[in-house]
Amino acid sequence: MSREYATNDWYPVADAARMIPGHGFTTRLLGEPLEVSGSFENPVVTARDGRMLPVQVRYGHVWTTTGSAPRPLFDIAEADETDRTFVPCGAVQVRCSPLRAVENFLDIAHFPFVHTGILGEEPHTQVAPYKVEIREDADEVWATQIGFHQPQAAKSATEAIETRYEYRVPAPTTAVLYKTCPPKPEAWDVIAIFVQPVAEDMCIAWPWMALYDDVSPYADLVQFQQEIFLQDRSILENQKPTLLPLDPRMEIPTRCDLTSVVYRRWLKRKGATYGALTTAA
Amino acid sequence: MTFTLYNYVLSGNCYKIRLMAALLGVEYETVAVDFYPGMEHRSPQMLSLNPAGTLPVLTAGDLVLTETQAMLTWMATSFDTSGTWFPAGDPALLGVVQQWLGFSGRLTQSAGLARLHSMLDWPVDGQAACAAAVKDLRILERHLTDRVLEGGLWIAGETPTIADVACFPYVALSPDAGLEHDAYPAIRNWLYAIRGLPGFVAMPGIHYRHEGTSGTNG
Amino acid sequence: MTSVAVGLSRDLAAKRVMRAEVQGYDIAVWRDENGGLHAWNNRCPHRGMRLSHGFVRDGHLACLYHGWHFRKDGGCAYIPAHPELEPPETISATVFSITENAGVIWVSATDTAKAPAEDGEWEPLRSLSFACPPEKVRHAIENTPFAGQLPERAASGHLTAGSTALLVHCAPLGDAETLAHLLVAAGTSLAGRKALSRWCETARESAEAGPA
Amino acid sequence: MTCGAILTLTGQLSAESALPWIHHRGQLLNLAGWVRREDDQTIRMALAGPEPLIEAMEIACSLGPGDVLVDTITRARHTFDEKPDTFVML
Repeated sequence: MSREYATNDWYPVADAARMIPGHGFTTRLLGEPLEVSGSFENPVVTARDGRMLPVQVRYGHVWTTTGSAPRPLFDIAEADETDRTFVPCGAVQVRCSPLRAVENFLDIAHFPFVHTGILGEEPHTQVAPYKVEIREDADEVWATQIGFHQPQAAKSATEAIETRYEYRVPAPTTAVLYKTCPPKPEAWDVIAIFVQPVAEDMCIAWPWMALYDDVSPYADLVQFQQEIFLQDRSILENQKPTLLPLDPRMEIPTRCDLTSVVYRRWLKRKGATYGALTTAA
Repeated sequence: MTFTLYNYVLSGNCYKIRLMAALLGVEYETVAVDFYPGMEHRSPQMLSLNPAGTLPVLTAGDLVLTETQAMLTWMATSFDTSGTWFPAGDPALLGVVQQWLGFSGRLTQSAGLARLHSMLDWPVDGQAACAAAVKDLRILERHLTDRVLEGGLWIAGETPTIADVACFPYVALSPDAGLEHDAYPAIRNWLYAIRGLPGFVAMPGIHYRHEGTSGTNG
Repeated sequence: MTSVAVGLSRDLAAKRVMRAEVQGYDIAVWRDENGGLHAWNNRCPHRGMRLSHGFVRDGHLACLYHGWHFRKDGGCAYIPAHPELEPPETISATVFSITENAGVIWVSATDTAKAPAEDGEWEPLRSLSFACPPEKVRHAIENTPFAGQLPERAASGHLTAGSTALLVHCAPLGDAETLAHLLVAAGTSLAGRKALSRWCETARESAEAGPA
Repeated sequence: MTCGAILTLTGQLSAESALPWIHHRGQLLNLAGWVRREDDQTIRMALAGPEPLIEAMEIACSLGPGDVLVDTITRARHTFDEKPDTFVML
């Protein structure tokens, strides 16, 4: 593992709108405790040694970094489109590597078995070929031209549709999904998972959405996403080994696992190995 | 529509009502309540409906129910034409059913809290909740083992009752808190039997059996 | 003795899967529709998901994550994401040796599984978990009076207390737990079985109460 | 004649683990053909087998063992004069 690479990324540590002055709390990042306090306008994150860490509020969350030369936080342009509904979905703790949480988010072949009746259903299990690339200019992984039969692609969906997907990995612990928006076919819904690496084998996932849906009640939108993520949680806690293997010797990836493999290759190339197993498992 | 459920999708107690309705084949309406992160169950609107600030809440006309066990009793007596889910005519059996309905409330406070702590970092003593959950799992395993020795399977009598529905969710979800079922064979077989009941619905953390090719339970 | 008791035959019906630990290995134990038993490394070779969370369909054990199906010999039979592909026989779950005798299931991760020969007729009582190592379980069981008298160990290994006979097989579960599989002499009454079940709970109290 | 594919890997491939790793993967996927090292930066293999398994080979090799770094992987058609029945390291 390399902690060093990881220290220079930004991570979510709080839901910005739920910061209450006078009610600070403790959390952990990359194995170290942090104190989060202050308010939405002025959040404060303090390291164990008393050092005040850099802070920014983006995508509904408070972000911080512990490194001395942080890379800029990635941009999600849709976050500035004011006609979207922005839905932070809280924080869910998972006993798994932060990288496994991201990898699972990039996977479609599990939909019929884990998200039965919502994101997939038998016999529609076939995964058609799609494209995955590392975009060198942006240093991001992109998977495009993905299509999948979905019984209920979104809260706003009224019938099963052939959903189109694009995945983007702008940082090792973030995945962004651009997905067919049932009520507005010319636009994409944006669903992201921001992962706070608590330790190499423990993470907190902060799902966040930027949707076009002016029909569904807000609570329905939150619960739709929570239902899906919590279906994944029991899978994530039962994958072995706990860390994400960068050598696939013990696994058998096929074409439908291409995003997973390119993601791992990208991590390996960058040395972004916090939460990864770098020796042959 | 027969009733309205104020619902939170990750709540084991709300799931009891969804499961019971599915098993009875009853249609109903839901109102999503943003329990987490929104804490909407403590909103003035929800508190005026249920001053205890808990979920679920069930309304049917002027009737407002806020205790899960009361809801299950009301549903079974209102919609179960077979009369088996709430065996009102058999005092001894009914006593056992009520006994385990009471126990299901303990499970909410033990395995339910342990799960909230592990999953959502709920501010409770996670270790104490886990220890209490182990104690409760052992109590249920003991009872279900006795039932197996008697040639039975369900918590009370020869058919499933609302006591099975009431105890099912937080036991089935205990692995969410790291409390696996490896050491509890009677519990495992009972959970599996409930997952095989006609009309069964899943929730996050509790999967369909997938044994038939139609995907869910077919 | 390299075989480990993982459960009572009664408690694993056809088409059921359970998890066990044998000699440090995490194992998925399942029974097919014909009653045949299978013990595999508890890890789908595709992406490492525990197979004990899977389901039995069409005589196969399938992984819950992506639905890969594995035949009784461990070979991969079907990959749902590539329905047209006939998977090669080289893609396989790792298979261990399993057997059952006298109502108990035995697995070995290193050898051919063997069940001990048992004297007499035995019927399943229950599997009971103890939050302490096997030695403490055995000690507590031998030192907890049943119906007023201490159990005695018969030459063939089972315990007797008066007219009651009990067979106990202990196996570690994790670092700090023991799963004890208990059987009673055939013909023991229901009241007798329940009394023995209470007695082993009392033994557990005493096993867990002692110093760690 | 049997149709198959030639895969050419380039990158930091000098590690001794590279060829045995690829050989193991080829056997795991029940592919036939051969693999050989061209130089420290190039490994080439010829594969015969079902298309999804050749794709699986390509995907696994793009990640490879921990101590190699694959930069590019290219694929060309290949015709075996005789159908190979094993996968060999040349």
